[in-house]
Amino acid sequence: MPNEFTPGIITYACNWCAYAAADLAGVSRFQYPAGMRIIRVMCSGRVNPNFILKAFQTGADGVMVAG
Amino acid sequence: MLDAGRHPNIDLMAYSEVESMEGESGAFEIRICRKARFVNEDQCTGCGTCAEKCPIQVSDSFNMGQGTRSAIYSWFAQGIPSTHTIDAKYCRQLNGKKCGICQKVCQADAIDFNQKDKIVNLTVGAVIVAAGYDIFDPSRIPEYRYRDQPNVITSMEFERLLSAGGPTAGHLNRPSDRTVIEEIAVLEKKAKKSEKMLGKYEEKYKMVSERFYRAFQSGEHGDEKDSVKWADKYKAYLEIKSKREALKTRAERFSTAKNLAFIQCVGSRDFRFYQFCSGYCCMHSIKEAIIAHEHEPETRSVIFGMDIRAVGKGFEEYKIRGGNHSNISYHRGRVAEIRGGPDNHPVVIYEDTISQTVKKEAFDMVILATACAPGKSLKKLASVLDAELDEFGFLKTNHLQPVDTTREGIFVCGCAQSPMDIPESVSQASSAASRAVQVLMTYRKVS
Amino acid sequence: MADQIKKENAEEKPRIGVFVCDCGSNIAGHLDCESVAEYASTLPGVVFTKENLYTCSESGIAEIQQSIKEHHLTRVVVASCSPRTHQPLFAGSCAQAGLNPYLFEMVNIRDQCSWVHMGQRENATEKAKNLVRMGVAKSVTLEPQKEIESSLIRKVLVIGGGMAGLSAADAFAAMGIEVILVEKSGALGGLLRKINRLANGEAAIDVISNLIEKVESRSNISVYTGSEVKSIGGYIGNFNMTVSTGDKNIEESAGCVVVATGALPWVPEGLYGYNGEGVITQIELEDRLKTGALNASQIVMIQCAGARTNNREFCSRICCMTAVKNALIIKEYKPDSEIHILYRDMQMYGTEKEKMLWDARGKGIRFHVFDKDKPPDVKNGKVHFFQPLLGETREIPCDLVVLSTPLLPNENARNLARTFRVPVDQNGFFLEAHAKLRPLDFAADGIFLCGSARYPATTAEARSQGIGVASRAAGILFKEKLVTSAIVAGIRDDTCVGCMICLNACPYQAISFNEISNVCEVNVILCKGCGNCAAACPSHSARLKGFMQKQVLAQIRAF
Amino acid sequence: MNKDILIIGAGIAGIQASLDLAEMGFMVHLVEQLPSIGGKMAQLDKTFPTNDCAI
Repeated sequence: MPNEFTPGIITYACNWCAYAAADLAGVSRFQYPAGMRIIRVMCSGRVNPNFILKAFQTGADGVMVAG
Repeated sequence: MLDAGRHPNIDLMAYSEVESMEGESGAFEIRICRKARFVNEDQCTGCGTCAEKCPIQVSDSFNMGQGTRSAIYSWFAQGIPSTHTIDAKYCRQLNGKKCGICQKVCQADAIDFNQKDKIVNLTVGAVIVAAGYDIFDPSRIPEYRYRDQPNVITSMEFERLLSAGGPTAGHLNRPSDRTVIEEIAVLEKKAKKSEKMLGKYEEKYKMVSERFYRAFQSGEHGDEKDSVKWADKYKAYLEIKSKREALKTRAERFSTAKNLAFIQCVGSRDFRFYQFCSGYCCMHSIKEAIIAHEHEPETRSVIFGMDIRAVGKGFEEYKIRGGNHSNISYHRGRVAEIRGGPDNHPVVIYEDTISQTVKKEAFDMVILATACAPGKSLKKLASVLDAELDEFGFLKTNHLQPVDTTREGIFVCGCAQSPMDIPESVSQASSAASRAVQVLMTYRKVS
Repeated sequence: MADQIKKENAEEKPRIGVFVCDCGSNIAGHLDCESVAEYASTLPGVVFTKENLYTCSESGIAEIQQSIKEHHLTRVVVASCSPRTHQPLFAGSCAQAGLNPYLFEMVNIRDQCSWVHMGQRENATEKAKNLVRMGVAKSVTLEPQKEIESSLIRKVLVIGGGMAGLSAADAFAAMGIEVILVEKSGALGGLLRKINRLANGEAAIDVISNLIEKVESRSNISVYTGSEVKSIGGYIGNFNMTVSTGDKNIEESAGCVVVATGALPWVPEGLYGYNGEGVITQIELEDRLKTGALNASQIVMIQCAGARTNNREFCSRICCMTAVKNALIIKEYKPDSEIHILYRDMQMYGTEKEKMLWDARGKGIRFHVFDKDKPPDVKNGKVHFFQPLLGETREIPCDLVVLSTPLLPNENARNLARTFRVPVDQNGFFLEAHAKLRPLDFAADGIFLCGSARYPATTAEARSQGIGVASRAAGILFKEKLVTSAIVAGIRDDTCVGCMICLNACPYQAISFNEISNVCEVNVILCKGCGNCAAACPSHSARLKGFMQKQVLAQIRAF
Repeated sequence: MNKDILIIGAGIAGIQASLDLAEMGFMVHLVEQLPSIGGKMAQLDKTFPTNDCAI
């Protein structure tokens, strides 16, 4: 699959829920594409619009805020 | 849960039982048996490789017998302690057969087949019993045909079906349909094995089985040993295939369960079993109906109950919301009987109190809201602790000291005291903790 | 420790140690840990790398501690599993070796890499390197922090002297905690003073008097009756309040507060012809039973009078039990009286209450169900109601109608909620922190609730909750001092312009405006470290420690 | 006088009692007969009335 586009996605995940959910996905061995990067924050409310723009600027194809 | 596993002041002894107790309030001598897990708790990292490789599959009791787990297992994925346990009843190695695969694959070197039950002796100032309850076995009610009808299940079994981490990953596949799908998988495997075997003959005689069989049937091949064997094998293969196809045609019509009946007071408020009300089951059924509706908006639920007891904070509002938004109707009355219907659709027979006629209705699935039965182990525990049970089988308390048992220094909380829901259990737990501390503080003052 | 921090601050270039965990084959089985470790050693600032079979094992921890000392590491990064489970272990181990625990960073290459990208060894290895790079980049920007400690007043304020409040006060006192008990009315006892008998037949006044006597005899309980809490300030561990006793104001202080203000039966003005004579409420019936003034022999009780309706949806939980209890009492001393109970659902949950219901049926008390949309009608000494079972309207002649009305929150509950800055629900009852798991706590730290102030409760339930609340608060008050995580917000006073956007963004009311310096300030005891203020602050003056702008941006840049 | 406390059963009630006591500074021995703690509540998918996850 060398030509297939695999997007790089930055996810801001709340420590208490979304980050825990990502852990559970791991324990349950749910498979997903490797383009995902999770940045842990203490609350999704911490995510400044700046972080989202910066992520795109740095080359992320998508940004997800999960909380 | 995580907090309890990590707190420095909590010494967690899972897979253990209290064997005996002596002494009195302020200084109880307790003997605890730590059952052998055959896995070293400190070394196991909970990685699960052993469970993946274990060749033995047994019914998964965490999922209420729906689905399977290995003989070496963790109780559930997020379980604490995050260690595995070998089920000695099913493990090949522990039953004298050759295996030991888990030991070979475990990189943490945590498997220890020679582990023995360990006795731990403790001295404690106070005891809190939070031993919970048992789920009533509805097969004791013959007219509900719990064991005979595959799609009549208990609310806890239904709960596991609804769970994303459960045996169906949250899809409401009917148990009867799942059996068929499992059967197809077994037949699929058998067919593959047959094909392999037939392939050997085909290669040897350079002929496809189908042609050979036709020729054999018309008597062309006589009765040489190989021919007879080949023919038998092919015949068996055809049978497997036709069975598989028949099941597959049936499976094409399967869809998730959308038409649900919930039956309240199964074993509760019933003089044959438990005369008390189990308190939480009405809400449990409403919740399950609402979640089922969330999963599949076409779901329709009927809840059959004598009264709908939505007595907690926000419960009545929740019940009304369920009726308005989740397609739930509440039907007053006790269900007389559940019978089998076509395509494994259980038929509920009940009296319509408004039209005063007996009605029959078929559902995809029937969910039995089972009673909160006093725990079997509670009786044993009560005798070990020398505390009295009440007339219902729970630990006896007094309404002004709602968590004090009849034995000084021993307290009770949760469903070991009487049926109750989660918030009540939680506040009672705090209450029991508070009473235990009060006892310890009195002694401290004296000494 | 202080020297260590100084030394770390003095250093310009951080010395980073990276530990890559194989987790047996859990990580190493699906990605190339060796090359991840090798890659880590090329990252700027990294002076030491090590691959371990299990970093969390005793030997793994010992290796971290040893290399902190040997290689003078000023940052430690562990690439292994989830910080939710293992951060405390690793950070604690760093602290033991003399490294500030807040200079530790964790990278999750198991739960979020090896386990979810099985069979993609190259991609997973690449991602793991990437994650390590992001972690190392963040670690460079980390700063040492000190955990926040504050003092405690080992005393508790209990508001409300009914069954719940008295039980709480008594339990606190028995645990050696000093109690200030404030009751609004002139006497302790609450609603039980108005009740005739409890469900088990005991006289309510005897039960409550015994408890009052016990509370009043305790030397470590100060009782203020006819008093109210006028104002309250401070926070967990250090509340201070003004108690008005009518003629004077008393200044008090406490570490925790318990709200046990109870509830009152609704007076059904205008409903079912309520007049306090021929049509009365259950509480008025209790009074007649108590004084022996009941002279009716044909009684109809109507349940859900003013409850479970469109404008008051909730079920008041205890009124069915009250009705059955009173019906049984009447039957006991006037066996020939005829009692009918009109109900919608008999809420006799649990063991004892259900048994009462069976007993009542056995003793000839009649129960009739009615529909919410077709309520009974009380007219000229008769009750008419539609019986769905028979499909016809029935009438029962009677000489007394008793309405079972719901318990409503005390009228001053809303004022009190404002004073304490705690929420109430749509019915005016106090709202707990979590309906299931924290029924006795408020979301605000150090404030608790119990009894009918939360939701209608039976005597036994109020008693149990009162005792239980003592254990919740004692969990705080038994500590030497309050220690909270250093992951809290701070506001730079040199750049803050005092716009107060953060005030509204903070869900914990931890931020206040300082009118002298014209800047916003964070109360670190109240702060839960969510960082909403940091996201909202237009001048980047509000910052969340451990998740500062530069720290998160460093992670993004390394993406 | 012994200040330790034994709790039998690690469902929601047992866990809550343990945490309360542990927070108050008492040593708790929490005994559970199954391999993991959590009790019946761990088997629940969601809880009413808030429909939160049970675990």
